[in-house]
Amino acid sequence: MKIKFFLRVFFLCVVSALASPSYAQSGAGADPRSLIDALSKADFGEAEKLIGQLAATGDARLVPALNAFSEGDLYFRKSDNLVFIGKVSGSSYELTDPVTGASAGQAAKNAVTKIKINNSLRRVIRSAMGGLTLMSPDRGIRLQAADAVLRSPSAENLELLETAISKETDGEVKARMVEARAVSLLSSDRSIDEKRAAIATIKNYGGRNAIGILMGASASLDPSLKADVDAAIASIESGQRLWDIGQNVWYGVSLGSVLLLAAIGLAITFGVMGIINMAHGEMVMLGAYSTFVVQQVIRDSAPGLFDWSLAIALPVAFLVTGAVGLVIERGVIRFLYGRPLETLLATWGVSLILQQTIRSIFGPTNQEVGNPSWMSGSFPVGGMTITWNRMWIIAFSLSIFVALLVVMKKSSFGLNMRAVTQNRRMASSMGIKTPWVDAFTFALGSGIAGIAGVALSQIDNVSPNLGQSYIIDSFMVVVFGGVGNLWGTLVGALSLGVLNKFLEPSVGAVLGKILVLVLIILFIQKRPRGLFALKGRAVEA
Amino acid sequence: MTFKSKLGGALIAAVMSTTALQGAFAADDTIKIGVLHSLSGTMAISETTLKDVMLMLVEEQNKKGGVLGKKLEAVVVDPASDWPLFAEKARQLISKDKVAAVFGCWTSSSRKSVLPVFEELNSILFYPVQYEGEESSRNIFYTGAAPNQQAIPAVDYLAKEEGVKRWVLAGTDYVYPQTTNKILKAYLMSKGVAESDIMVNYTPFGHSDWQTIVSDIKKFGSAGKKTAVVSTINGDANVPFYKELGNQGIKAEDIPVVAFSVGEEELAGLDTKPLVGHLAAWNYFQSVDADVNAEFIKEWKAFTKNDKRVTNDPMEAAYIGFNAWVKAVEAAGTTNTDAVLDSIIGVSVPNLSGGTSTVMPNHHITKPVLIGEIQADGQFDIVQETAPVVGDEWSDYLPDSKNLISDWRKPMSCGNFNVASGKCGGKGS
Amino acid sequence: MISGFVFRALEGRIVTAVGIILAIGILVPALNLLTPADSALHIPTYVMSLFGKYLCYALLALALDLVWGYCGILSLGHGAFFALGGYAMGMYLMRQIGPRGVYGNPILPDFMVFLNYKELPWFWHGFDWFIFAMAMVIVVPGLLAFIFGWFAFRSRVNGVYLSIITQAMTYALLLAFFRNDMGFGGNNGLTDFKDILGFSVQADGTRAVLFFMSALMLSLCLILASAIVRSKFGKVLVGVRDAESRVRFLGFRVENIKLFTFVVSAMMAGIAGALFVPQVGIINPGEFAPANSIEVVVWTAVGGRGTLIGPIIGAILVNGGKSFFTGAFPEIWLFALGGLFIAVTLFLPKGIVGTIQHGFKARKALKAAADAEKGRGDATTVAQAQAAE
Amino acid sequence: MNMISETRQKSLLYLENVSVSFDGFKALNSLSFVVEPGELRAIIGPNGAGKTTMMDIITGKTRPDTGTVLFEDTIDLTKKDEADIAQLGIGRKFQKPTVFESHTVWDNLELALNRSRGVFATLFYTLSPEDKARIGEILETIRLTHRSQEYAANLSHGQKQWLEIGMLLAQEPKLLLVDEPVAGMTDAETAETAVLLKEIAKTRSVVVVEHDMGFIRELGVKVTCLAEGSVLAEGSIDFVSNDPKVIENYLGR
Repeated sequence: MKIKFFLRVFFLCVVSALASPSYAQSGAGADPRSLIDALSKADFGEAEKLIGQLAATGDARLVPALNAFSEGDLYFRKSDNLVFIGKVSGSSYELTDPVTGASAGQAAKNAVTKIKINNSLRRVIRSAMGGLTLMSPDRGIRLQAADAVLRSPSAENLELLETAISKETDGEVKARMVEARAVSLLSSDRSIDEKRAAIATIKNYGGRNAIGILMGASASLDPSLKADVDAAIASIESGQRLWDIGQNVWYGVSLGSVLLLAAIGLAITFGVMGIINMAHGEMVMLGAYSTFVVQQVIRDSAPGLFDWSLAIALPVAFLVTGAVGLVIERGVIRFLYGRPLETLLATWGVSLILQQTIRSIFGPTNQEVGNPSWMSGSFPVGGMTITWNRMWIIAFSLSIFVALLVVMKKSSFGLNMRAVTQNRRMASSMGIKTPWVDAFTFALGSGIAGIAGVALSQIDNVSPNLGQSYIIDSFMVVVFGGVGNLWGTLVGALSLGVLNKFLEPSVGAVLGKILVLVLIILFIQKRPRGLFALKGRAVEA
Repeated sequence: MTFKSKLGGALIAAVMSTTALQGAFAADDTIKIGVLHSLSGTMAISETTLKDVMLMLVEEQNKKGGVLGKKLEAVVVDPASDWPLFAEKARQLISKDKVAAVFGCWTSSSRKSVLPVFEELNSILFYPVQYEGEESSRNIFYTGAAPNQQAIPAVDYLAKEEGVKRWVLAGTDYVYPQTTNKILKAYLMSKGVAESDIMVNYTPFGHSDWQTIVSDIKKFGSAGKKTAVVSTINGDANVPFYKELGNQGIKAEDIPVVAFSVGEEELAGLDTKPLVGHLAAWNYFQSVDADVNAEFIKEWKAFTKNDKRVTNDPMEAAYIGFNAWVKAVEAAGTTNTDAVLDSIIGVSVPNLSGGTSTVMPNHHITKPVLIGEIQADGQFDIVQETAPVVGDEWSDYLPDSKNLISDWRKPMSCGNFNVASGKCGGKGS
Repeated sequence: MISGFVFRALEGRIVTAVGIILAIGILVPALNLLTPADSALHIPTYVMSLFGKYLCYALLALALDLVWGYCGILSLGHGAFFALGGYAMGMYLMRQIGPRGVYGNPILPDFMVFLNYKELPWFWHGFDWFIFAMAMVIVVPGLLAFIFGWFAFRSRVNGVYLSIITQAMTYALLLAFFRNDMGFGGNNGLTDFKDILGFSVQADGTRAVLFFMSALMLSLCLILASAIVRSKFGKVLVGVRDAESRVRFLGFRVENIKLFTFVVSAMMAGIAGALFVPQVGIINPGEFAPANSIEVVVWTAVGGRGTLIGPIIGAILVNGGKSFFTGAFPEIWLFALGGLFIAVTLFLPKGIVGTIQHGFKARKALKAAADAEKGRGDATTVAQAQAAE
Repeated sequence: MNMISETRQKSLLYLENVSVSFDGFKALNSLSFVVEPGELRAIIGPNGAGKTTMMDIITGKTRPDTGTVLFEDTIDLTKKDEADIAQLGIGRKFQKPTVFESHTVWDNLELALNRSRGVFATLFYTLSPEDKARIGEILETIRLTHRSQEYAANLSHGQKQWLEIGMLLAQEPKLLLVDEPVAGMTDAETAETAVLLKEIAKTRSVVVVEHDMGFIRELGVKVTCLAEGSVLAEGSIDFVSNDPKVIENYLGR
């Protein structure tokens, strides 16, 4: 009985030794093809081991196969359990050999089965691929590989990294590799001194990730290193504190720029013209839907232009919403000048109609508006993370603001516009065609709301309800800043944004928002005409 | 007689005459069912689809010869995402249109609003959306998931397969997330997770600026322990949340997010490439490999005349509810509420994941729990499927409800029987 | 003094209107209870509860009209007062459930039980007592209106600024009541009521009484509103609307006038909310939604602001239309509703009742203009005569 | 100095060194100005001279940056608001006739009557025979008896001006500030208004701001000329209109 048990254990050890990396690495019969084929029957746990063995072959030819696996493009043929990389073509799959990359013909959809993958496997693959591509001749791939190893460190990659570092010539890649080596070293069985040096290296790199790495490693490290780890974490954290404040300001400015975008069209239709324009939000929505339509057309007819889709959508959205604005002004609002509160009712009706129109045409569900590549992802600035889309939105909203300011102050249209809103009768007796100035002013406000919609489609839902979620905030911004003052809208939007973001961490998002509303109410008591109020007798008249 | 009185009189007359007309022309060879889903307002985004599904199911059933030899007729009304209007419309469907059963509601608020109406007028509601549990009405069938049919298996999966040790419970500040998170917190702590390893965060409805929260999640996740986010964020707020996740570079391999309110419909509004690997837990995914599902998807695409329309979990729940009702009516031989309530318990109908779902005595149903990972094409890749689970209306992880059970079979006929005291609570008879 | 105040209110048209409302208040429940279900005269419970709801909305619109139509304060937050009144009533009804809740807890409402409340929050105390709850129905909205108005009117916030901060107020309350931590049941609100003063809220008899109460309160508030607008105070009110600074320079404290009206109006809205809740069976934060308050403005405008009967008719018509269209044309009813708002503002700027009254006034004005011609002639003669002196 | 303290003893309205500016523009520049009880005073000045701003300051609509404003020698008007000041007995007629257009002529006067103006007092107010008589009297004075039941909106421009003056009378003020009372009136109406104002001035002080020199000549009273926020000249109409500074600033243009 006992012997039988021993035998069984012995047997298991041998089998696992046979399959273990060290064995495979020694080169005896670790055929990559059979390892890959074994994936067809493996569960997640077994697949993880197989990937380890594949990585251990050091065979760079396997990279496409691993990549395909992590993308979910690896299939096995039901008839013979052979594994291939599959790409959909029509109703069947185009198969290629995972090792050689040679074409292996086609297979019907039901003749192959996808090999299941999950997050843990993807993590293992990332690390394995990192190891395999560390020596790639392509600098970009090496950098990616170093990143991959850094994000999923494993002691197995340590020697590989050291070899790679010794051969590396590019400074940035080398630095990344050194960092990755330090991180990998912490989980290895190297000496305490080496580990201490690694901790110092990580500390020098700093940032949130470094804290995570150190905290994660501290449990398994030798107790004598604990003091070093704690000191390193404390030093990184103290450096991070200022950056955190900076980050918060950035978030605030970015929220402010979104508010500015949403409100700036309203600053014209409501602020300058005095129309309580409840359909403003729907103009933003129409702009977002214009973006969607433009992207659809581009996807169908000229996919290469996708990165330009937003640039193309801008004038389209401006014209579409401007035209709709023109129609609304001519059809409804022009009968209501001098009756501001009634514009509220009529434009509320308009907003219901526009919402339902969009719902009838596009359906009630969200539409997908893609981010062009230059608006995806993020980059670090010191201890801060800046996302590209937020950065572009801030730049975009400020440039709209400046452009609008120039139109209002410098162009003859702007002059006419100000003349009409200040004294309609006088302007008309001076030969200004006031009805058209009104119409185009409203169209301008609507058009600007439309291009705001283009930008907002990048960060929010594109659904018929889009406008509703911005309308209240927009009114708050314009009123807070002072009706009729563009600068007020700018300062109002940014200060509400920053205020919101500074309240959020301490009281939570919900209470933060409530507090901001209460502060606006109190502020209006102090300054009943907003931040940038016009003073003097003219206001009362 | 002043203008006002004339007007008032005319209005009363108008309402009464429409009532009378409807009554007079209700043909005897049809059975009416009510469809109570918002077609406008904030919830239209989710609910309109379910209205379409119901119309499709009715059409299909009529092709098969209807029910009890009569044609079905769907009465569609729009409660406009307005909760009191739900109650009004429910009353209208039951007492004016005399429908045999109603399929509808999405939010818990709308269900809570119509519940007294259904109990008072003794009619039947099939509610097809996952919800927080803690309810069992004689007149309502809950074909969506209770927390134990969605949340707990999802957390189990993350703990086991991904080795998650640290949890962010992020939700919209309303009852479903609050309750689910309470249950999850109790569950996780019962599994030995320290309280400091659980972060709970709530945001307002329609929250669109996720920068701070996503970076907080990142911070919380950089404590060296494997971290996951359990998201009970409600519909509209998900798109900006996922966009922010993608942009701040939170990859599923690092901090996976498992969501209970994000399905194929929600993903249709998103570029899912940066989200590959994030998870959702449901009882159905469109990607389920089953003949019955393929058939359903084909019908749906044909019915909506749109090849891009997706299917999702609440649609399956509506499908199960509808078929269970049809089967129960045929077993009872009548649409009479009491008879159907008796005959429907124990009814088993095929679900879309290839198995069957049974209506249990607690008015919840059995369903398997599926965990899926988001794919680049907006579909889910199913990484785990459990055996069918019975919906648990009274959570075992809340101190006050763990002693309650519900059994609407005679003689107990009680929605909240307290096993400790041996008494039926306030409701029931 | 007081008798004069009330007597003035009972001007012909108001008497007729009150008569009609009370007649509806008695007839509808009577026809509902006393006639057999198949009788041609029978009013189904469904229609009665629908009308009960409209009556509450009518009262809310009347309340808004008092501040908007007569005092020129466009409140975009009146839904908040309505909802607060509703919550006060809802809290009473919740406490009446007692141990019949699903968890059988004699003190705590169900939602508190499953959200692990250990004891009743302080602000829930007293609501088991009907009189206290009813007092709160008017005190809470009144107090909020008082505090809000006291600050806002003193600082002379007016026009669109005031409208926007009232909107901010209701929006802030919406967010606050959504929070579960507030202790008001979060987004699900308060529901599943059992009985009121010992009578089941679902019994036909109770519904009939509630319906009658709605008609009665609407009548009483109509009389009160009429008494206010027909008193000298009411004339000052219209003065504030039309020429605020003139009123100020005549020595009136405009802020007190506005404050009083705002508070009275908020209390009326609270009463409307309190009657609404037992009839529809639920109160939740959705009632605070800014869009709801805007809708009230729309009802008032459609019916005719600055008239007392207009908002009542507007509320009933628009909501009746909404009930009908959402059932009959669920897919396109928003077009109809949106179109109605545009049409009313463009073609009936004074609203339905306002336009009809204007018709009368126009006829009177024609006559008056003729007189005026004559009058001016007189004045000129006098002036000339004096100048000649 | 001595003179000033002497005038202080018996002045009804006393302004000293009053300055106010809006966004850097000095609307009033150390303006000093005194009105005696029972005096009828005319003020002239070009546009932007600060006439209306001065009235705003007296009636509490605008707060001065610096300076003293006293009523009946003791009451500091800068500490009071419009309603207080009106109740003290200062009435004001606006440049543009401001009456309650959706009220009848009668109601306009009823509102203006100097009775308790509290919320509850007005709620329960009933018209007493004395009040009726008083309104009737004023109607006679402003020659609108035959139109008393008409809406003010239907009055002619001149009649609105009179109605507004009538409302001020009903207010029973000690001091009446009248801003351009004859703007847009026919000659006959202008003449009649002059008669009316003189009549009123018998029982109280009146300050008239006016552009119409003919009208001021007709009033025949002491004239103050304002320019750029301070007093340029003061005296009889002939004295003022011959002052070279005044001619340069105002009349000459």
